[in-house]
Amino acid sequence: MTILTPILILSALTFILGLCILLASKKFHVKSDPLIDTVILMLPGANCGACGYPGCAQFAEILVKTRDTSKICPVGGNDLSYELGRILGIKMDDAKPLSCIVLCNGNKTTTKFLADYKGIHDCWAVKEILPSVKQCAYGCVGLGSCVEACKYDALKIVDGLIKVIEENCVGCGVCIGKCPQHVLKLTEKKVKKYHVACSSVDKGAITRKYCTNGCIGCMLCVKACKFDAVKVENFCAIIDDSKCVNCGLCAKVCPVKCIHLTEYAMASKKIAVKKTDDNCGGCEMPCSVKGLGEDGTLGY
Amino acid sequence: MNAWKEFNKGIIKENPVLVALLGLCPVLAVTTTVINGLGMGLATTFVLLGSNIVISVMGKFIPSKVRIPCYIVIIASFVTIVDLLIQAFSPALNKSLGIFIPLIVVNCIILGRAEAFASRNKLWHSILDALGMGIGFTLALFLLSAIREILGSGAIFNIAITGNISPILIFVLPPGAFAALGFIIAIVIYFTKKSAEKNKGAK
Amino acid sequence: MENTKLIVSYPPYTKSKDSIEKVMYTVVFALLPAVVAAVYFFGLRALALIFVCSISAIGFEYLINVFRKQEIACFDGSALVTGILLALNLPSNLPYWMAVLGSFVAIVVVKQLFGGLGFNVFNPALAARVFLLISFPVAMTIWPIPFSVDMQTAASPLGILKTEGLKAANSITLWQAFIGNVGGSLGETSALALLLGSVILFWKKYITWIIPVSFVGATLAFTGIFHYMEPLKYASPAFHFTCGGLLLGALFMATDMVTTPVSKRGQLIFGLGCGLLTGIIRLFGGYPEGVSFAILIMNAFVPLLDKWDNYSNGKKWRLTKMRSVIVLTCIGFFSAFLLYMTDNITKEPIKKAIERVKVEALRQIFPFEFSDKDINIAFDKNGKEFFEIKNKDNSLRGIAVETSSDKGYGGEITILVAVSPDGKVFNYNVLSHKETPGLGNKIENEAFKKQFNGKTLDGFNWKVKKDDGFVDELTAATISSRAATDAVKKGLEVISNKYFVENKK
Amino acid sequence: MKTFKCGGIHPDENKFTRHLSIETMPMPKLLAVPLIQHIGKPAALIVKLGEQVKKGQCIANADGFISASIHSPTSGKIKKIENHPHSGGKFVKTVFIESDGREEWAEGLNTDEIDFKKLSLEEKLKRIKDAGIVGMGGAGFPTHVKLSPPKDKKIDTLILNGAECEPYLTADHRLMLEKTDEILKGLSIIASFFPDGLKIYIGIENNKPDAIKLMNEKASPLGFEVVVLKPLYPQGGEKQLINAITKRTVGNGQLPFDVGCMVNNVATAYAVYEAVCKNKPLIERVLTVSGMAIKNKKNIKAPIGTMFSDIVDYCGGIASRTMNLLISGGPMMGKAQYSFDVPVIKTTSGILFIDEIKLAEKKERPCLRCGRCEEACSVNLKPWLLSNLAQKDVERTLEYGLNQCMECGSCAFVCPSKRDLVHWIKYAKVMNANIKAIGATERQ
Repeated sequence: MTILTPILILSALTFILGLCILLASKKFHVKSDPLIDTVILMLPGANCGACGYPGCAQFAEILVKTRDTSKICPVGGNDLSYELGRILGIKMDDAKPLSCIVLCNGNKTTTKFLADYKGIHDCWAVKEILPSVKQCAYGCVGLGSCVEACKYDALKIVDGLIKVIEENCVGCGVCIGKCPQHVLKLTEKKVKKYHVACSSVDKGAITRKYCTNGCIGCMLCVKACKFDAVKVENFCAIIDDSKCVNCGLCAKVCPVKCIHLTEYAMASKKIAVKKTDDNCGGCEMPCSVKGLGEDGTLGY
Repeated sequence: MNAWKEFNKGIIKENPVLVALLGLCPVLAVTTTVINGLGMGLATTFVLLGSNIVISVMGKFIPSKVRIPCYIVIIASFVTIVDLLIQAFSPALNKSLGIFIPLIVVNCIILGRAEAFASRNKLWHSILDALGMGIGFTLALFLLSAIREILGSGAIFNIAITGNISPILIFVLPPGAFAALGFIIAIVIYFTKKSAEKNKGAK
Repeated sequence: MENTKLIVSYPPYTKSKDSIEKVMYTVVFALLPAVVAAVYFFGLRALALIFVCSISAIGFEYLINVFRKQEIACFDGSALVTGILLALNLPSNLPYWMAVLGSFVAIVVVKQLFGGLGFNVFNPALAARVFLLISFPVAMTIWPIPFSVDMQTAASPLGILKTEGLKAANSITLWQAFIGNVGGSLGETSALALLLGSVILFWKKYITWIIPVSFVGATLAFTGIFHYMEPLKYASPAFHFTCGGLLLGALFMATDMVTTPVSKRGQLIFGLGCGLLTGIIRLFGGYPEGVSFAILIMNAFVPLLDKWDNYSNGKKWRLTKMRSVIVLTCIGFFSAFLLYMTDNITKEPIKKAIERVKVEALRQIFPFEFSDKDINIAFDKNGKEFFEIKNKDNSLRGIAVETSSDKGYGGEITILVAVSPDGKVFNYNVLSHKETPGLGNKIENEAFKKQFNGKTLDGFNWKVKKDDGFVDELTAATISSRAATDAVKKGLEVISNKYFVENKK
Repeated sequence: MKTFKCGGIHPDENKFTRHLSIETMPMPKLLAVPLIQHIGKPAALIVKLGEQVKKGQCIANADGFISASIHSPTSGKIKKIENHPHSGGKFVKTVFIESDGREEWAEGLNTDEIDFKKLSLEEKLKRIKDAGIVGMGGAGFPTHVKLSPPKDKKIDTLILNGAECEPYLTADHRLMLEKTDEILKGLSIIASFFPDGLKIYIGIENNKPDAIKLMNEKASPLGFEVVVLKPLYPQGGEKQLINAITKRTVGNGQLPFDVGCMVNNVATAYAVYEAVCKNKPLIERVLTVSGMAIKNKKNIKAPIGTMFSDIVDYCGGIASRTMNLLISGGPMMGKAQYSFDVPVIKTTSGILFIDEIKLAEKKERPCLRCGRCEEACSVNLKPWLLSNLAQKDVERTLEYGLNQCMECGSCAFVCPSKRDLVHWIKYAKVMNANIKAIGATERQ
């Protein structure tokens, strides 16, 4: 009979405790919308603020409450929006993933260094004693204040100049504010993308003195572009993303090779482009030949 | 076959002690000699296996509100079984392990695996996971106790090997345990990071 | 002009000639007297040990620099200082492999793992010594005697103090200990060499004077207090000053810049803390030498001390502002000292006074006269005190005993009961009571006391009338009366057990 | 000998040029006059390209309350106006004037001396403002703003700063020896702006005994008291000088007139004299050319806008080929330059040519927490803590008195690990200013 007592005790104990749990779970029930938690779990959680909200939690809350299809998490990009849409039962707009570009190409070969700088390796610190480490006072100083700020290690210093690693860059824009020279810019992530790698506002003659491929404001690219996507403001060319179709003509005509092409195959396939009848010569084959998608997007 | 992956992850990639840092109190306290370490490891593996089997079988019936008490009761019963077995068959081990056998009940690995894995996966995977985790745990215990015994008391399996060189006593004492465990974990992290970088680079 | 390559950095451009190398090699220079003393007392083995420690320290630092791909900084002197300090902490007959292991722990584990020079929390040499002390308790606590050829060993003065007590430790004359002619680790023994070496460091301001002074001061004060309290049990502060690692710790270990607070106020607290802990460990702790543990414990507090001082919004604090704390501690110290002295002086007279009171009480309760000589104090099995009054022919005229009862209204009542040799109560006298004045204190009146006269233990029912006993209780003070009766009864019982039972046997 | 209460360091003085008298430099061909040579907003240009200007003619007016007007140092043609390197380290709009050699003064300027007592206060202040006088000690704060403190602040002490504690520099020392009367007149002009019953001191460091003797003879009859100061860097700082002479401490965020004091540099007093008595604008200044790497060291009076390259030619050229440090100002608070075509401006107190061998492999070593920088700091800060916080959590540096730091460089001087303490503190100031600016824009 000695087996009976432990069984009795154990089952009595578990019975009573079970009752207590039941009571407790009824009394302390917390109403919380499980949907918000699931959305938070899906978001990248970097709290980078690229979506305009201080953190992923607030973004999730507002997204669930307002079910506003225009809310986009650039870091997550299209596939995250697609997932969110499926859960919230709405069709999210296309998230235009962004990525960062450097408006300067002044590395060791193309520009001369001003002086032998011996101090703190930080762009802001240099600006206190020198216009810049390089002779061009407007270009990238190249000491990596932005590299430290980037959480996705998408920026790297390559012989004195910042280089963007397209795969890692999620377009959160934290690095933009960290650059004293404001040479970093967020643009749409495209398969092919052209940008002017210079931000020197000096006259051409002066720019050529300290940088071999700085923009000298010769306006050739403005004339060459058929979609008037390029314009020159105080001696420096600027490409307007919305109009540019990446035909690459401006890059061909630029005498100082200052317009750079960044290729990124992984970008989303849908690229909007206006059909043009004549062959602009930018990409290798005329538009009419290439299989244009029904919504007028290039097929590659 | 991802079954092999289930088994394998417990040993190195997600070793409960060296990577997930679970169940550290028995690891630190018991590993003064290799025999203790192995004894503890096997006892825990047995309990882990048993509880994983029962929980994965009954996974559906246990209502989520009372799942933790149920798991604890199941685990506790297995622990008492192990305790009785050890008392019966190797009293010496029982004396040296002492309080740490009943303490297996609150060992985080068992409840962790039960909660995170067994209650959600099929029986076969739970068994593999339990075995993997158990062996990983025993491996860690063996490693730590080997170091502590060789350095601390100059012996292995209680047979003296270092002759007249006086052993480094600190490894038998708690500070030595913490230091040794710390070093092992550091080395594991160093290699996992390196291999991660290698295949990330390769990709 | 263009060919000159101008270097641009932020002002200032002239810098003082001070550098890490200069600081560290000056410390090494300051350690030389101690090294010479060690070699003088312990022979060439000491020099070999110092050499082994230094070389392995520098070697390990070099390996770490190579492994971490840093630029080689192992010759900046900090590794050398750690090596020498570690060696000075070891007994001269320590096996070489243990010394190398100690250097490994000091440089690799305690210093480099925490981030290298400037980031380590614990003093590397000291932490390594504690590691060795715990790992090899035997090898680290037998100290060869100076000038002994065949490495005869004996315990250090502090070791003797801890194990055999003060008498054995006093055999070492203070002057011998001061010079260094006494067992101990290489650097600990000769206090003179250490003081000599530290003069250059104070002069060049490489160490602050606050930590050594407050450290040694606190230790001496702490041990001094206990020495005054029981000179037999605790060694004198001078002994503590010359023996053991106090000076080596205070002058070279506790003043290591990296592991001590930066601000003056932090340093003062650090020093006092170290001193206190050393005192506590030396007098009451398990290990004979407390300096190493004290400094390591205080090292752990350094970030806190810094944070506390920084938090005062960077206001530079001068010693005067700490006046309030210093004044308070001084007052505490002196009042304690004063109290102690007065207690010391008045201890004897108080004892005599108590005796006199007791004798007075005895006179009151015994009907017959007797002189002081007749009183004889006897003790029973469990140490209870009995006052026996003897006749000329040494026969017993009366016995008195002090008993108490805690059933009193206000608390405990202690009385002195006088009984005749044949067990009859003469009288009793209340020594102390807390009964309510005017009611309970009537138990001291003759009228109430007379009732007990002539009563014996077994002849009467020792209770108050209310509980049908023979004692008629005081009105409205029944509890006090009961307590008094109970006390007298207890006295009778004790006396009867001692005297009458033995007689009956 | 008096000195300030806590901190201070003893750099070796290297005052090689203390015995050389001031030489006036010939007018160079091309002058580059930057539009910002003072604290405050840059001056607004009022001349056009190619215009003919006369010597002393105002080419840029003060723009706003805290600003100073700029004058042409010579007569000639405006050759070009463009961004040009500036000794402060930034590109600044600079007016290039090609001198025609006639040195023809604009009318009404450079009159012979008149008695300043006859002029009214407004007249004197207007002349100082029009002459573009700024503090010549190194800060460059417009003097006319300084001479009109807020009404509620009562000034009871005026101090003439002749301390010149920076190593190498001897310009003030020579000025005190050679222009003593003019300086004292300038000082009494400044004193006339404040109610009488004003205590006036002249603080001179003990390493200039001849200046002290001369000043004593000339100043005591006028009622000015000469105070001998202990040669301790940074004795010349405003807060330190006030503390040394009047034992008052200028607290956190306070200005000298909060404690009733006014400090002016010796050169400023001389410039005030020339502006008020001779109606001469500030178009030239005395500066020391020194350092091991220059052929012959000199004290020269050079026109504002002279290029360093012209001064190098005038002083005999570079002595050593391995010269790697060109400093505008003193070695403690001056700024290293990266090119020789940088102009002299109103606040350039010296040009140093140094051949520092060890500077090439200067590397920052870990902080030993030795606490020497804390002892050296004369405003009770903790430089080691500020520089650590600047790297980790910039905003918390404000709590530990970041804005009290005047970057005198004492901490970086004494640091055995040669850490860039002052640079990190300046970095912290800049980042905090950014954070505040971003905060402000967000609030709008």
